Amino acid sequence: MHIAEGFLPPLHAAGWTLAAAPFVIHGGRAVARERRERPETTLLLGAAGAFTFLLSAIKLPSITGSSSHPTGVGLGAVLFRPPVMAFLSTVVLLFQALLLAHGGLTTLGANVFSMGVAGPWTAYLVWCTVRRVNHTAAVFAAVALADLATYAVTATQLALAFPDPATGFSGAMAKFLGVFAVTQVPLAVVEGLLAVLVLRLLGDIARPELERLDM
Amino acid sequence: MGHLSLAARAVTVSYGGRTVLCAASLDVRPGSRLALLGANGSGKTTLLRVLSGALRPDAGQVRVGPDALRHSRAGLTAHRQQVQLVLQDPDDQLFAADVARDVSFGPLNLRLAEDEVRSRVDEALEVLGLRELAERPTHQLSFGQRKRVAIAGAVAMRPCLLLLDEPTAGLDATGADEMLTALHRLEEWGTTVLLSTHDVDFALAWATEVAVVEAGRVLQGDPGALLGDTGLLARARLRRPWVLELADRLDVSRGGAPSPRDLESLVAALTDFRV
Amino acid sequence: MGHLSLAARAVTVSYGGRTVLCAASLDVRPGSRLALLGANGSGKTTLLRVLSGALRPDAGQVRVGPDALRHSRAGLTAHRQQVQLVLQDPDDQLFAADVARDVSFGPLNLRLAEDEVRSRVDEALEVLGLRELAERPTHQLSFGQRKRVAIAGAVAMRPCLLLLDEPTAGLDATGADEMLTALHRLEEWGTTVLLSTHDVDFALAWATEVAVVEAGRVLQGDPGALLGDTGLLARARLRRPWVLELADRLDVSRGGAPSPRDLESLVAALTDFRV
Amino acid sequence: MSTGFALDDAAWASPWRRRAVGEKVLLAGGLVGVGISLPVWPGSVLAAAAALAILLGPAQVSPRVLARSVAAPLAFIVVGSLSVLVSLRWDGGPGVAVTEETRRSALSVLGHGTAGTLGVLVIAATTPMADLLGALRRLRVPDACIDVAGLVYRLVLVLLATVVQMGEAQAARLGYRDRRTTLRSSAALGAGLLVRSWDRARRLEEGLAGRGYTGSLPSLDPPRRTSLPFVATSLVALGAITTAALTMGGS
Repeated sequence: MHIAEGFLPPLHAAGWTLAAAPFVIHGGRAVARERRERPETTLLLGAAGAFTFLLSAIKLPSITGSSSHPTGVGLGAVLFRPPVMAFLSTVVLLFQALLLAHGGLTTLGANVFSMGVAGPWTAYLVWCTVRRVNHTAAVFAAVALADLATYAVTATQLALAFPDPATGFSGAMAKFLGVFAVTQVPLAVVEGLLAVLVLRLLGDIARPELERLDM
Repeated sequence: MGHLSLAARAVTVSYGGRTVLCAASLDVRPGSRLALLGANGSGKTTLLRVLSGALRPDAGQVRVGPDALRHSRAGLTAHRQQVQLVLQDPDDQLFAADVARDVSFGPLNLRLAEDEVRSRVDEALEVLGLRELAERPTHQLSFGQRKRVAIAGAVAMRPCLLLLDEPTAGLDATGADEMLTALHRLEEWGTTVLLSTHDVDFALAWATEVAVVEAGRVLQGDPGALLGDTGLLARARLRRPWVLELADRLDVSRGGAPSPRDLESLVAALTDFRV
Repeated sequence: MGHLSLAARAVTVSYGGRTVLCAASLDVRPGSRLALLGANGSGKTTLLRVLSGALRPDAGQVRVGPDALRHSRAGLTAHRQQVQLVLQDPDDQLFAADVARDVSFGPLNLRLAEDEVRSRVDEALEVLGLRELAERPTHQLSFGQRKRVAIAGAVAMRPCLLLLDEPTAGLDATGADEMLTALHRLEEWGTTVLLSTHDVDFALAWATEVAVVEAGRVLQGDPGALLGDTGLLARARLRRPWVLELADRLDVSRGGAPSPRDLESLVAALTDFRV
Repeated sequence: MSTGFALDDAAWASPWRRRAVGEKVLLAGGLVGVGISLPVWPGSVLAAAAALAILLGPAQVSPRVLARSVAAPLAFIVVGSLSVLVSLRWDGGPGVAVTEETRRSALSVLGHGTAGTLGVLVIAATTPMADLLGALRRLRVPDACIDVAGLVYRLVLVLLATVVQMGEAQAARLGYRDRRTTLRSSAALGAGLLVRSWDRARRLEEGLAGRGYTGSLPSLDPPRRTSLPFVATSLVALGAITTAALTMGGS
């Protein structure tokens, strides 16, 4: 769920940009450091970014009738870790804004915060906690909760920008959560299932690569 | 396998402002060996995708027997059980860890019973000469073997008609021979094959009928006639098959004899000629 | 460009337990046109990678002029300014969004000044006939154009010797003609070209010398002689060029005349013969 | 099979492609800034109209590409505006209402969103990604980051055809027949895509090593000169919109 260009008031857009900036800079530094230590990672990171971008182009089975696409951030965070995902998500969101007109430039910060920071960190924390109990459950929960976190943060961003005149923030939150629940809640479930299947298949066809990623 | 005739009628397709096919028509007759010829980018693959139902043309229609193909979900599901397209790059079509599992993908989607799936897989591997490779991981196979596995995946759907995009491209002599053997087996087995190629020598030797894609249109006819037509070939950016070129230069077919199709018939014609 | 001779001396390479090259030797003489022939998987690419320095052989050495190639960083840096390898799939070497940017990569790595880089890029695009495509996005080019861009990227390093892996594979007639023109320009320009191919007809027509990779070894010699040797060709899983096959079947070269290399010389020989 | 993205193709083919990135960013950024920060009437409307006129006029973007590009963001903007339009009450049982105030803010967000989206398209449809990344490099964004972004662009385009063909091949074998097979096929597509991405990266690394690759991916940007008339015209137009908005909006 990308907030379109111009949808957020300028002050809010600037605020979210500032909020996302430390994470993106941290991710960018991590990328630069990786490259100094292991030059070959530049290409692997490029591949990871391309994968994340293209994963979001795959059409998922519809449950409610409306078609949806995976966000890719949950699986990306599990595979590539949140700091790198903060950077890669910024690149992917920038490309989506300019190549597909999804999202925007002034709203890039807000979108990075929900999809590149909140989503991946949620996924990673859930993954680290639950994987000790059950691997499959951990993948499902990490990815599904990453999507729900992204959706909740986006609703919060919108509710802060457009509080309801009668009921304020809480009313607005209810509206935005309600309106986008139709697409976002089924998406979380389906993307969670998808991630489980993808990792299972990767175990069959790409074990060495997964081991390199410490999976 | 049945006797399905498939045709494109006045099909027009444009991508990003460029018209790739312009009122192109093609008839695929059951039992024929049809080679679709054209330079890279001429629209061969586009036409195959239209015939397979993967691409809906901007105008014109695809006819299956007496009926027009419907691009509804049900229409395509039915169509795909009769017509299968195999694309050029096998790596875009193989997903599973090993050969047998990959070939079983289609039959499983047909909701067949497990026994039936197994027998379909065995049968397809047999026809393509891949029996010994059934349990091998796909990434360990050679390029030519992977191409045949991709075809086996389509054959396991038991289509009447198989559309192959450049099945011999990138193969060395051994790989090309194995592919040719597989094509002959498919024919014996009752499957009609339409293939695209830019190898005019191969098309002349193999096909009973050729179709040349040129400037968005399709010209269909006898291999010897179309592939001997220097004007058409130049427009289609194809060269003349060397057998025909040589026959022409040596003035072999003066007497109205049928034009040679391969080395053997050329040698025969030249020997006749000298006697 | 200089006159560099390059050689592999008793090179052995194994991957995962399989010996791909076994005491293979090859001499690349400056100014020759050398075609390296072999079936898919025979070790052609491996030999090219050894010659380029990308792969260090398990035994044997690569000789550059009178010296042995050192696989140190400095040794390889020096070697790559003289010998450049272009891989079969252009997408394995093209990383930039447009043609000129991509070709500038090598010269920039040589730490040349910006003006010098620009003139190298222009020169390389000129030689490969890509001038009008300089600002075109890489992904919009045809396969044949991308192949030539990959070669331009190597040419911009101004090597004396260019190793091309399957430069004509996958090209249609037009693409192959453009590649051939580019090869001739490179020769005029003083670059020695060694290319690998499994197209025996093309090798016979183009090369002044051929080398056949078979069972891990390399046999080097005259194109007419090696490509006429049915025993060797069978072992190497190659077929005989059709010109030689036909000349043989028609008993053309009885009189010890040089074997024909292409359609023209075959027609000439046949015409002589009939008179 | 399309070779890329409609907007990106438009940017590569744009008559403004050889303009300096800075001047296009000034114009597009100005239009976005004016379009989202001024009162909707007439600020956003004028900015949107100017962006539309530029896109369809001198920038020669095809109306079809433009219509398709704005469809997705417009859907979000409309749904979002409708949510703003409706006010939610708790007291005395939940209920909804549309007031003058909500109508005004819904129109405002609709106008700002539309103007902003069109403004961004002015840069997106005239400037290839490579030029934008080159400009970011000149702005001292670290090389490592620009290199990765450039690779993402190239690999996306290399792998795009693969994704399309993999999906079609699965569909041909009835892989998208129902929900269950769709989920399985999508997963196979995702896994296959990751393997192909890694494979591409590994092969590219080897391919570039021979060209002197040691970790960084320098390339030479084409020389571009800033056009003063373009900059001046842009500033005058932006100034005119701002003035009009501030004077007319007051009345």
